[in-house]
Amino acid sequence: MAYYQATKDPTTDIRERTYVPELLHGLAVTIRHFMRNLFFPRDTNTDVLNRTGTSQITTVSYPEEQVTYPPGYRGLHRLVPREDGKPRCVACYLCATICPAQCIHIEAGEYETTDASADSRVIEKYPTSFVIDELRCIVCGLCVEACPKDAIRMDTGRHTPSEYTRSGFVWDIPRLLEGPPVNHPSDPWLKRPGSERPAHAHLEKHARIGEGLVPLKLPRPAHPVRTEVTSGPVPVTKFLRD
Amino acid sequence: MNRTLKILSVAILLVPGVLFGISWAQYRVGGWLAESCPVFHTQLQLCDTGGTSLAWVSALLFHMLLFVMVLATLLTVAERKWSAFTQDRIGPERARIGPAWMRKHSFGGLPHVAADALKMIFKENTRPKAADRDRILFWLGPVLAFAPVFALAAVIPFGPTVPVNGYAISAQVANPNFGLLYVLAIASLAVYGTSLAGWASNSKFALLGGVRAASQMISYEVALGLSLVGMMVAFSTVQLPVLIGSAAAGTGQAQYLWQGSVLGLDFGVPAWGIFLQPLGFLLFFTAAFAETKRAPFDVPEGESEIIGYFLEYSGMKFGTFMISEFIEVVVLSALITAIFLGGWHLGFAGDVALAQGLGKSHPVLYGAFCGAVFAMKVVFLCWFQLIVRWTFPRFRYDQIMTLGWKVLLPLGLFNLFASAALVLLDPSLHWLAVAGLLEIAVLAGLTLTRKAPKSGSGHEAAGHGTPDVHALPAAAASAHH
Amino acid sequence: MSAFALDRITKVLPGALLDRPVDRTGGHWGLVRPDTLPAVAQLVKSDPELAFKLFLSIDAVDRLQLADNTPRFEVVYFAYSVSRNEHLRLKVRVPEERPEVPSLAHVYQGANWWERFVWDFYGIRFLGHPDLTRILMYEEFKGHPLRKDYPLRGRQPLTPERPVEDIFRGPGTSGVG
Amino acid sequence: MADAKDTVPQQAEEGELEAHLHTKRMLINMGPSHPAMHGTVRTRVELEGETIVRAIPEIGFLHRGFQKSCENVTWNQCLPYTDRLNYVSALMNNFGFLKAVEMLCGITIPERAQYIRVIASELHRIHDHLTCVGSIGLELGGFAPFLYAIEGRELIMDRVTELTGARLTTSFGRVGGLNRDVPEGWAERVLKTLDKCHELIGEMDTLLTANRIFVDRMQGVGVITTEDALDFGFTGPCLRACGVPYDVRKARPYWVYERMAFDVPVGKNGDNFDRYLMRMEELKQSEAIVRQGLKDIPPGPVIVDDWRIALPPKSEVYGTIEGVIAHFKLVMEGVPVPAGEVYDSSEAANGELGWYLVSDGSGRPYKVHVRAPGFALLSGLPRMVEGRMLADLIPTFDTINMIGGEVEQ
Amino acid sequence: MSPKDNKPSSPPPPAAPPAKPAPKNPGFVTLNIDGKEVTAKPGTNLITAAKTVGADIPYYCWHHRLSIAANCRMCLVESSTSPKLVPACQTALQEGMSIRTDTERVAEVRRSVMEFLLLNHPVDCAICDQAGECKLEDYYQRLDHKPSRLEGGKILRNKRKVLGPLVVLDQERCVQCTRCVRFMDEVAKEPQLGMFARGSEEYIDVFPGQQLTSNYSGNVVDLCPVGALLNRDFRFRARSWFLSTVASVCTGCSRGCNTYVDFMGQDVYRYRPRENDAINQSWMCDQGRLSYKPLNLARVQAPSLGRADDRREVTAAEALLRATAQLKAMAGTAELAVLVSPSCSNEDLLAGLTFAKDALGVRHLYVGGRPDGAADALLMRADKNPNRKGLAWVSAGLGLSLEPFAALLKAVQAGTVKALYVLGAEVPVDEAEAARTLAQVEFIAVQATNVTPLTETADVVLPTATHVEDEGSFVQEDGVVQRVRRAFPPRGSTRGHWNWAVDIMREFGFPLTYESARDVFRELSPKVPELASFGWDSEAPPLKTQRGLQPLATGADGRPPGYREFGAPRVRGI
Repeated sequence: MAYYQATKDPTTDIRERTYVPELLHGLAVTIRHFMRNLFFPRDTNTDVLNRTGTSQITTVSYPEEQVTYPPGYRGLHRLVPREDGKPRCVACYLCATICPAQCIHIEAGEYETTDASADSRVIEKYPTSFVIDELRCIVCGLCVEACPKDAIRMDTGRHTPSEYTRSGFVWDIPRLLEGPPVNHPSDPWLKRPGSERPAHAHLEKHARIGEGLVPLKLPRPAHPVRTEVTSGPVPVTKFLRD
Repeated sequence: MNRTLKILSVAILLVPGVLFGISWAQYRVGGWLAESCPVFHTQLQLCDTGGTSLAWVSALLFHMLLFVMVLATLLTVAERKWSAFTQDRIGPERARIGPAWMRKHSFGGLPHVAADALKMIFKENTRPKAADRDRILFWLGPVLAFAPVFALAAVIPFGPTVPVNGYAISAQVANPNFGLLYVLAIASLAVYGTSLAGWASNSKFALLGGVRAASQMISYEVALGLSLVGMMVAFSTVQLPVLIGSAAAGTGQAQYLWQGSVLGLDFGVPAWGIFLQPLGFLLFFTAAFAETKRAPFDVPEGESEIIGYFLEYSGMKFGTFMISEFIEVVVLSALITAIFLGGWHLGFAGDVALAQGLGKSHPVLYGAFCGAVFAMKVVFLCWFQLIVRWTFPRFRYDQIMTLGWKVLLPLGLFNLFASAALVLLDPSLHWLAVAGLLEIAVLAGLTLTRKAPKSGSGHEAAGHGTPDVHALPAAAASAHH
Repeated sequence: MSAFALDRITKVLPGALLDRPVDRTGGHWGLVRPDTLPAVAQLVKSDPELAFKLFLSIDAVDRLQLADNTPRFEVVYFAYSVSRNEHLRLKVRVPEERPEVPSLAHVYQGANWWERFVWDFYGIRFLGHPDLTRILMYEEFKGHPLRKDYPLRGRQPLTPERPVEDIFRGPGTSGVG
Repeated sequence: MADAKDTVPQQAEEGELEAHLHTKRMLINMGPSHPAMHGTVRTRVELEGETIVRAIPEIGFLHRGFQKSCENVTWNQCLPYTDRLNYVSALMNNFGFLKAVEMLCGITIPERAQYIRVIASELHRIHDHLTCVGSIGLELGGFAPFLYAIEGRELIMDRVTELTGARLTTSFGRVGGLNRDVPEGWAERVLKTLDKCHELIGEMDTLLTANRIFVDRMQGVGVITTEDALDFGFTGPCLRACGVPYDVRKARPYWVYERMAFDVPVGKNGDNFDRYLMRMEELKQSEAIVRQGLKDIPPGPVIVDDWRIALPPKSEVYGTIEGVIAHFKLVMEGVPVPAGEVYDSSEAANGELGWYLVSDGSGRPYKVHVRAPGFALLSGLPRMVEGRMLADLIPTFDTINMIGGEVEQ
Repeated sequence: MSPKDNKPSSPPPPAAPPAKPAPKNPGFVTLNIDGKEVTAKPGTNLITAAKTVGADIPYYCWHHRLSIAANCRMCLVESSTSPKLVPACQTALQEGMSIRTDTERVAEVRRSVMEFLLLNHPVDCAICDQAGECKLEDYYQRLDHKPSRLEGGKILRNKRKVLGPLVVLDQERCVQCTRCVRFMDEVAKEPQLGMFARGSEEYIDVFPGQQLTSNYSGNVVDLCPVGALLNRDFRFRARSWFLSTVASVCTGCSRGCNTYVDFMGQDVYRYRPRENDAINQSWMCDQGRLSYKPLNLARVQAPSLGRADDRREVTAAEALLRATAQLKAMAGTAELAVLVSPSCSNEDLLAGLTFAKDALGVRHLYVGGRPDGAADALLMRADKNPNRKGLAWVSAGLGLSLEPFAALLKAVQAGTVKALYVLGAEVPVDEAEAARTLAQVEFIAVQATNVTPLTETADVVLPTATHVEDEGSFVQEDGVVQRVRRAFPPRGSTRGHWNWAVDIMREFGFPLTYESARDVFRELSPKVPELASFGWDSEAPPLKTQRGLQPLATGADGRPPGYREFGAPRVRGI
């Protein structure tokens, strides 16, 4: 039987009927909290779950104390630079396509053939304008997932700072471009003559935000479901594809 | 630990010290006033009206304006801070004052008092257009809510009457011989403020609040009065100083019902109201809560239902409502202290000896000590009221009426008759005390024996495969195969 | 999705079911003749063997852009039977010109709001509904927004819109980009 | 004319005098901005004294065109919209929607994903019930239980943040599974959170369940009969409070609910107190489910290995043309859900969350109907409060736990 | 429906060649595709035949208007006539043959072919303009969708080879289908492209020393199934899946090639040829391809009054009042002349000429229009006006005679014309010079789409919508009436020519109720016998014309998806 009768009538009890005893029990709870929180100093660890100590105060005094967001937290966008300082973005518009809030506006441009830097840069397309209206953004993270170039990420661990005007929330390339440069071995500009050819295109590692390394994907048999024989709880480990 | 020590030292040294100081200053100033204006003075007579000399001005200054007002003001912050502690929060701590080194400390949120006051005063004082017709009544609302409550404090003795410079100086603004009747009479005036506010705002929500307030306060007047009659009967007086009595003389609540002595200090069961009239105490406490319109009796406000009778008020007008609520808390705490908790008496540990020794040799010090004891009891009761307010949900309007008329009133009558009978039977109050202690014991017994939690704890109790099908309604049980 | 209920309907009310297809996911549903709908609803609710007492919802589908799009509208009813542990999906198809369906508000009280919802969003009238008014859109709204021919960004400034001074309308208009 | 002018005020005065003799009903507007009206619902209440004669909920203040929006985006892009239906238990909305889409696609998601969905759903059920129970306490004037509930809720939110990357609007899961696996050390933290929640729930229990004032406010208030509840389409705790044992998790078990040992509480009276008790009991049951789930969760993939449905791993997208093509097709066109229709439901915190989806074979939904439990609950509200007192409206409104987002779509 | 008499029980039918059976349907070939019987004319391509029974055979190199190369191997199917798989494009239909396109073997081969084609394909979807309409993407997702097994690098080639003024080549993306080479050889008859090298080093290029300068070079971009050949004009300006499409005709010359108009917001991004066997087959010329630019640029957007420095923008009502006042004064006199352009649509002409005849009382019209230009044998015509035939029909139907533009100039110089009403500001001579001459006229009212010297000298300018902003019809040189569809709402305060004409007529006191071009056509076309029989609604191209992705419907405000708050995207680089 999967259902059970859970209703009850506390007023059948004399303690309940006479109001006071159960009220005193309630008071005991609050007074206990009061005394603990009054007399014992607060643990200022911003990770509330890991606080120790007798005080039970869970407030985090922002802005003096700031919670650090877990890895994979969807924060403010950033454009990932490559080694020459330009954004990795190639203006493919996938982020603008998948954005449910339609907050991304891109305009594409082409490097001139006469541009000296164009010789080694096979990606002749680049964003002349890449604008995110952070007021429209709903922080769903779909753009990060949709990017085929690892060019946009939301791993800044920050929120959009406040502004006085609406147009201040419109982030363009100079504001968005931050963080260390990132290169993947398969990047086209690394594959041209004059640059080293990757020994094995599959060996590159890329961490999806919050996920860790995604291992090499090769034709493989169906995954056998491993069963752990243990009495204790099986730790939730990362996704392992054998 | 640092924090614990700090708080304990504040609680043990600073607060009693300040209270002691206020009391001491009141006696001294009262003595000085009586001395400098002897015209008003008739004769030295203990336990008589204190108003015959100018010393009442001193009581007004120190007890009403300084103690009651300041305590009420502090309670506005204390309410937030203390509720924060019961709810695992920090509470107000952002208002900072003074030089850089002081700004590091929040001082327990105390600067918020100033910040709030400033805010209230300088906030825009709006009046809804609909309230234009009754602008005088609209203005009168907060005044009438504030004044009677504040005036209640006039008859409360904040300490014993002691001889200073040869004049009997009491810690009471006035000691009319109708004593408690004054309290009941004036307290019932406060209802005008709230109902006027509700009506003059010309707002439906405010009107509902005003009407609720009026009926609630009027209903609980009865229980409030009735619950005190037992004490009046027991001590045959309506005057508060008499009710409190004198330790030296062994009168009033200062007397011991059963006396004992340990290490030269006398211990025993004092004739405090709470021992004689626990039921009366509960009734009075409940009714007093209803009078203050605070949770669980905050139906006139009911901020999640109708927001309250002061819905349309802003600025200091709203502030007046707020402060009058806290004054009510203080005054009612003081009344309970005086009537049920033995007033300024410690009730044990050499109370009598102290009165006979120190009271004779340094009457002002003794008076100040008693004043501090009284004030500490008041502060404790204020704290208790605040905790109660933040623990309980509120009643419904009709439940309040039911409670008032169908529970408190019969209980009050029963208490009165029973007490009167016991007093008649034994004027030494022992039987009354026995009955009272029995009541307390029953209550404690009920509280300490907890019912084992019924099946509730889900899975284990529900049990795999031990279905309680029969408990399900027939339709439901048949619906499920 | 209850095939049993459809059988029962066919048996008790012959002619009430126009069609009873099975969808790709294995769900049975019945296409009900509009005028017999209240009778069918009453049957499935009160028949002790069916007891589709739990009324779930109503919605409509504008089939304008589907391959088979006549009649244009399809009102879909969902109910559940606790005793049978089955869902029931009934549909009524109505043409664009006379989008009228008998109301079920007197059979299932819960139908009241859902029918208002369908009226609001599809413009399908429920005959005999006690108070067929808009429920989510405002009274002054023109049109029925979930119809496929209602434009996605059709704006209805029937009340004057408050101008917002510094609203950002894209690069080039406010000095950005 | 002059005469008429003179007589008018006189009549008015008489009328005013007369008015004292007549009583008339007072119409007050609860909401749309009212402390106790969750979301922005407006309830027009006709009062006779303090008794509610008529209560008419008016909704639509939060209408955002959910269906219309969904019809114009790809299936996966609907997820952020589903977040915002019931924003207190967004994950259950995400997963409920995905479950229906997966049923329409005819795919089964990997076992690990099923476990994570169950765990996350139950976490959010705790989250939702804590919010509901806490706010019942709050709106009855008991602030402490509310903040205890919020404290537990906050911890769950932190865990959800670690899992999904967002506190409230999770947008978690994708058609075919999940977009990412649980982070390292998450299980231990969840267990710790549950311990803390357990303690807090116990305290709330002491503060509320045994409190005579609270019981008086809740018992026998907001009663709805079993027949009416079924008729209005009540589901979830509100229906079970009337004694009807219907829980989608038991009636049609999905994911791995079959393997979980848990029971579903059923009430009897259909009043506020039973609804409250259902939630308190379910809190405990959900906790048990989460613990079991964390114990039994198998390793493995979290999303189906089919590039027509799930995005390829990023290394494939960056490095191979096959990956990038699949990626592009999925992003541009969405998951090509086969043409057809499906009604599928899951047990959300407030009841049966039903989805009626119609696909025309393209990457975008043709029709997304959401059967939000709150809609039915709110439509039954007048039946529960009419004839009761104004103050009863508040706890009743709380116990049905209507969420504006899902009601108003 | 069709009787399944000889349903094969197993996929590979018996290999023994049966005796040639008698044709089941004399004059047709009857064969069996995927178990369904197909009856086709002899010579029908198997791919086409299979499509009729819903068997979608993939292909790259085959094109129904080009010779068969059968080199992509994508269309391999199982045939009862051969033990091996046969390319569907090259297999002649035989009576009684049985074709299977849905077996595991076929699927496996298709998958293998896809894998081969993708072996050296660069990871370019992100930058490739073809993404979204690329056959590699379509077929990969449909037929393969398996991870890559390639280890090691890919062959690198020239990524950006500019072939000519309109076409750029990315040799890495090429799948060597040779469609472009065959097109240049067979259709354009200008063999400028060729295949070079052998094996996996094979690549497409122009012949040494040449450029892809053909006037039909744009068609190789359309033909290219992948992103190897790209249009330099369109390159990087928009993603194909953002573009909405509507069926229209090219207004570049009197040939009236059928087109698709790809637009986003209120900007047209490109024309693509639309299949029409009678007129343009599958092609269009580069000149026509680029003739969309005036739809975006130098448009007259608001009504204005006054010449030169006095010019000011006014409301439509004000401009109408002014035009009415001036024209009414001279209506019916010989001093009032009407200049009409053969670029206007039939509806514009119907309404405009009715106005000229009934309200202005003119008996003959002066014909403006664009001057003649280059022509060739394939599609391009010397007459650059799309509707000269329509003008002839309409004017004849209304009983108006046509006079050449030179006559107008002469009359103006003679001073006999005091007021001029212009329906379409194109003139067949040098525009500046014509404008100087016409400036002598006292009052000029112009309905114009674009800013020209004539609009600069006009007293009243009424901004006019283009053919993509309104429904309408054009008559092609051979007398074929063709409908165009409205893509987006008119820009600014522009309205159709017919709309202005109807409005002025209302000002003149004619009680007209036309609300749309459809109304105009329905009410006025009976006067024109050639148009009367045209099914305005029935002959309209379907609204849903986009292949592949259907972008979101454009809202009433005309703003496209992805750009909701950013306003209409600006078209760059034109």
